[in-house]
Amino acid sequence: MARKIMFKEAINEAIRLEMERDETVILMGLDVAGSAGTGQERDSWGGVLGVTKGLYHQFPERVFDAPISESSYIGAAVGASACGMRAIGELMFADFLGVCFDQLYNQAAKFRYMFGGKAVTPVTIRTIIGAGFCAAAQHSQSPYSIFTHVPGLKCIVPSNAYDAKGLLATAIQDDDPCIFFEHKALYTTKGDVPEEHYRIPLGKANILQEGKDVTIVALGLMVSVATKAAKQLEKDGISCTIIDPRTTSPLDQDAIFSSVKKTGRLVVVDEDSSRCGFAADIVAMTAQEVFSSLKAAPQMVTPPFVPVPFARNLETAYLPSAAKVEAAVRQTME
Amino acid sequence: MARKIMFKEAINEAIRLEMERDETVILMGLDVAGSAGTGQERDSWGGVLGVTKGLYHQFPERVFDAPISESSYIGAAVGASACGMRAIGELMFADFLGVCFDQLYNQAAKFRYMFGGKAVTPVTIRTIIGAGFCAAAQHSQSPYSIFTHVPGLKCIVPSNAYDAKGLLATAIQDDDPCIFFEHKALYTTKGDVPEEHYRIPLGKANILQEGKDVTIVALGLMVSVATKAAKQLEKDGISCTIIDPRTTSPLDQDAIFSSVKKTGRLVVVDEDSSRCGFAADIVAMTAQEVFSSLKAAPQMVTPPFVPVPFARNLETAYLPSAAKVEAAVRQTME
Amino acid sequence: MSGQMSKEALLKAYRKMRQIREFEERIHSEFATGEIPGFVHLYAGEEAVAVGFCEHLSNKDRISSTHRGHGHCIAKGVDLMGMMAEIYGRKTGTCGGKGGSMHIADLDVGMLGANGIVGAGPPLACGAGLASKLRKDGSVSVVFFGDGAANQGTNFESMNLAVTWDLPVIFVLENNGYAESTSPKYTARVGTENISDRARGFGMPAITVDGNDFFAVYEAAGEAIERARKGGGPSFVECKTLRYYGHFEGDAQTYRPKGEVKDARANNDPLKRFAAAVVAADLIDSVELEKIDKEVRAQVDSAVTAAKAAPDPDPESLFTDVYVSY
Amino acid sequence: MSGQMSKEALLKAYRKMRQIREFEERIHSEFATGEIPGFVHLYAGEEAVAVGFCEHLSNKDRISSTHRGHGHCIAKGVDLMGMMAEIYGRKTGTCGGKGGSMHIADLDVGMLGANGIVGAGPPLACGAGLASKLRKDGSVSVVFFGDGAANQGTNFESMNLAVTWDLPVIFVLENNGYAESTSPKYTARVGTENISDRARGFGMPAITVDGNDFFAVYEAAGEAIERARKGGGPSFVECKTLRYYGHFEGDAQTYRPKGEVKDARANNDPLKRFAAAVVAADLIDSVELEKIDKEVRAQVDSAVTAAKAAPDPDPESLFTDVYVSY
Ligand SMILES: Cc1ncc(C[n+]2csc(CCOP(=O)(O)OP(=O)(O)O)c2C)c(N)n1
Ligand SMILES: Cc1ncc(C[n+]2csc(CCOP(=O)(O)OP(=O)(O)O)c2C)c(N)n1
Ligand SMILES: [Mg+2]
Ligand SMILES: [Mg+2]
Repeated sequence: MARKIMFKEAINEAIRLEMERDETVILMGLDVAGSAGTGQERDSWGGVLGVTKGLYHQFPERVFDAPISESSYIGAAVGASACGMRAIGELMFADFLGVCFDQLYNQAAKFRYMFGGKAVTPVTIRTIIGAGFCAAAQHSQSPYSIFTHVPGLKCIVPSNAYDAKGLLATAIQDDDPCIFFEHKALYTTKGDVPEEHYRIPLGKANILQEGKDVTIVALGLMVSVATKAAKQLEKDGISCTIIDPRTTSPLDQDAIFSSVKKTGRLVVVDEDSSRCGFAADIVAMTAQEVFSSLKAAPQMVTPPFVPVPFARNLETAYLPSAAKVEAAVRQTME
Repeated sequence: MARKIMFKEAINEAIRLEMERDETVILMGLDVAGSAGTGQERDSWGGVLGVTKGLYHQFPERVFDAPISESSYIGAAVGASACGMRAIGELMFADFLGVCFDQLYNQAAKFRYMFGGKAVTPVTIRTIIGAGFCAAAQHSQSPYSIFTHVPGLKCIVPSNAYDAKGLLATAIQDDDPCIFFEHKALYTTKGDVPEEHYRIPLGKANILQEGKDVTIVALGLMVSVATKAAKQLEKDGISCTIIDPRTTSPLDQDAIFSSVKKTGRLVVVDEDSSRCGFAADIVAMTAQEVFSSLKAAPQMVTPPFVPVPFARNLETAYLPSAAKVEAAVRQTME
Repeated sequence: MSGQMSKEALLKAYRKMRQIREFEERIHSEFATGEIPGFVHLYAGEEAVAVGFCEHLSNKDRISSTHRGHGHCIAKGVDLMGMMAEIYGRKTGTCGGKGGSMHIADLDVGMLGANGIVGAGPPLACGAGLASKLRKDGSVSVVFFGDGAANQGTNFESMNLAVTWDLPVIFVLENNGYAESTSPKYTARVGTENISDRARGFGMPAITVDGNDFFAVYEAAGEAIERARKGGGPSFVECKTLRYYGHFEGDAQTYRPKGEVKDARANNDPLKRFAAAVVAADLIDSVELEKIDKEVRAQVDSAVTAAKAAPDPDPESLFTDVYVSY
Repeated sequence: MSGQMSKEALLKAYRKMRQIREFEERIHSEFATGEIPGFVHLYAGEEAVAVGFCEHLSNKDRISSTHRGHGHCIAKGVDLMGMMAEIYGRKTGTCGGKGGSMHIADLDVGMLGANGIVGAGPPLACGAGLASKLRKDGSVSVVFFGDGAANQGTNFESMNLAVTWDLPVIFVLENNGYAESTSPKYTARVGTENISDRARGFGMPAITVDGNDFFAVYEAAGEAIERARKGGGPSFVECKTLRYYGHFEGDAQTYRPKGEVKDARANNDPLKRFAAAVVAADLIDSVELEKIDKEVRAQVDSAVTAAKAAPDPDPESLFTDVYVSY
């Protein structure tokens, strides 16, 4: 039965259902329980933004608060997963990748290949991304491109509550290391989410709407930005296809290429850094693979090449907006 | 006066000259002295591949062997540089970025912006990249794309001894954080290098040859691969421009765009991972900015999306080769 | 009580502590109005630590700080007006509105920056200490960090590096008993009685003091800093203290025992203890302290008024200050 | 000498040590011919450590290893033929030729992998230990690392995590006095007499033993492993030893005192000391040991022959085994 619940509730539910169904699923991170052991468990934090609230209470033996030492506990999640567990490690903010990246970059991602196919490391890392809260340069980044860059990792960037639940369920049961990026601005957005357990496959894009003029590719929070722009453009008779790839690795290239073959125009909206990022990745592969279908220069709508600023007016100017997407689409129509 | 010296000697010389000219230049890393303090200084290692040999002997007070704890000593290089030094930190292999990335990603790169322009952090990080030595998945990567992705960092990927000396001299005296990537296969290659001190500006491409048919962009070791391919193609009357950007950030876009405007065709040869990498970056910006000049689909010649394999035959197949570049160029001519 | 402190020094220290307290209390109430953006972590309750150390330092000495950095900034002499404007995200802020609460820095006064990354400070402080050592000017660097941060690898590595390289770095642990919501009874659990024991294992002098007793902190700080200035290498000082507010503004603090803060405010407040001590010792008249309180209140008041009235950063500033040149 | 060891156990331990020695000596001479690709780090001289620990372990127990991993692999029961083929980069190698010397793993026998990243093993071992703890099957995990690696933040963090979570993890420091070229007199300099002192500061039992005395290692290992199996949490064992070859094959070893290895081979060799002890105690006849030596030599010989004759990996294997599914 579907109800409207919040994105963060959908994530909580996905974890809970997997933990109920599968004893090997464990959860670890900073404050993922919170106040565990103090006698106030019922009130426990459940992570810095409350996403895992209640899980410690239900599974006290499988939810672990960790000391602030991401390399050790993210590495432990990787190690436990190589030893038969399905560990979910929470990296509080993706901005913190720099203190623990090796355990994903050189360990989890490469075990299977280096060991000749003999390792299985079904670890899932959940992490918060995104700007928009004046959290400044070290708490607002969306570095999924860095992870997408790494063969051996799978990267998931859900854009709504329904997808979040289904994709996280899949990630947890997936036998490869998965990184699951949760945009903080989506946490309180609501969507129809079935109560039951369900899964959404990785590598299958969601086509939100089909249009004939321009293909817009957008991820995570940017999907809503793209949708808003498309609505506006429709008033002027410009019809857009909106593709939410849902996962950057594996990537549903087919969905993108076949759409561009129809529309001949591509705009990618991306919140990650503009250089060597996801937007460039999509534009480059499209240019290489379906060049002859392109009627106009593909456009990238990304933040400028600067750190995320603190002041609200600067941060607003920093982020891709519907207006910028509109302008980019119009440019492809000239 | 120019002599033929090796790439690694050119690097050594650049450091030595800067240390002679500027008392604030210091060097730190694992084994950068080596055997320092044992009474065998004259024989000291000078880094795992001998690049810094002799520097400890000449500057015993400014060359520091560090305990194996990259976050601490790379961070110390950053901190010392924010306090008036020009520290050169050696990250032995770029593959090890995962154990110390935060000090570059969130610290060095962002100080100036976050602090409203008041910080100057002239740190230089030297690091080894590249496959070709059967060093396998954790000692063969070329992750400059990850650093290029980060606003606030400058990235330098020299392709020959002359450039290495001039670019490193510039990097050390540059007031921004610079990451200097040294391909291990280049270390023993020789080139004409003046004895005197000189500098090569960052962000200025080297155009190795100008041709009318295709623009090839290649970095580091890939420059020689591209050159070899171009020679072969010339025999068939296909004439190539070869652009070595030298630095990925800042990037000499003008050189690339104006060449593509002439040739209408682009091939990027890159040793880094194929997803969200440097090749995609160049292709995407070219597709966006000079689309109308493009006569054919731009091509990326990169390794497959897999970790670097160990066995020699697999590693050879993994790497971009002149033959693959040739094929890509021919494809643009079809 | 530190016999060596002159009356002026005592008054200065008290003023600093009061500035921090007033600054934080005021931000707490202003934050509730919704006008202050971002994540804000308040230092109220821990004043004796920052001031106890920084009163030994000059602009040539450096400190590195944490997400809970306002107190360190004020103690080190960062301009309070600029700080408030920064926290409001204004053009007139210390960082031009581009950093915010978690990233206030002022290198001119030796403040290397608050930091949003837990454990990022210790390596930077080692670098600052190395610069001091090479300059041979007797300057030192002091790194503040919390009981949570004390578990971060960067912190252990840096203690080790400071010992190996014999650096003039003082590691100051602000043990307030919480890392966000996780209590020492569980997560922060260390295998030894005090976290300082763990530090001693690295081979440097390490002690634990009452971090709410200004004079205890001041004395321990003086000793450690003096040792470092004289080439005696690093030290570790654990200061046991308490934060009066939540981890960040907006924290419901469900994890805290009821009455913990109320009790501390009543019986273990660093400013009250300082005042009681200096008055009891007849060193300072309570009227003088009240005068400072009033002056500081006016100062913070005008900082808030000015911050609110200040303009937003110029739109173009989004693009500047990424590089010195590019 | 460990009274509890049966003759069979003694012979088995000796055979393992001899296998490691023979394997490494042979690779050393084969490497010189240029046929072995990549970076190779030899374990010869440190055999008593790997074997002293692994003789207490079953396949359910896990170890994590280092760049210098051959000895750990053999001790834990990884197939020697497969290992040799792997080091030669052959299709028949343990990892199909895709990993090489630095990445040999065999999860079926509880070997979590050699590792090219210094300090990467301890967090992984904590994860293995956590899995053991959750399974409640009494299994443990053992992590080997060097004196250089002992400085890495991941190592400190993991010791701390193991204490906090009370994990059945044994930290085994192989202190061979060198991290690449840097000697303990300089870089590896720690602030305490033994590195184990630093570990003790984390609040776990920590001792230092003669790592070339098989029986000393075996006993210390037994105690630590038993404690962990019974829920007594982590321990730390420092084993002082020496490597007989360079950091990697090709290292000119200019940093080493002359005669250091020669002296050790003559007077402090773990195999010789083992043999002398068991023979002197009349537990084993030296003829039996020589028989093992001969058998092992033949075994390693055939491993080399087979490896040389084995085919390269299939070209398609470049693309496989990145993901389970993609
Ligand atoms: C690398 C990293 N991990 C986690 C966080 C999130 N975080 C911010 S403050 C904090 C708790 C810090 O506790 P402590 O060091 O005791 O300082 P306190 O807040 O008590 O002053 C955490 C977990 C972070 N900012 N950086
Ligand atoms: C993160 C990281 N830093 C540096 C290296 C390079 N490196 C490989 S082995 C080694 C020395 C290790 O010394 P130790 O831990 O004592 O082990 P030993 O070689 O003596 O067995 C170094 C610095 C690495 N592989 N990974
Ligand atoms: Mg705390
Ligand atoms: Mg060693």
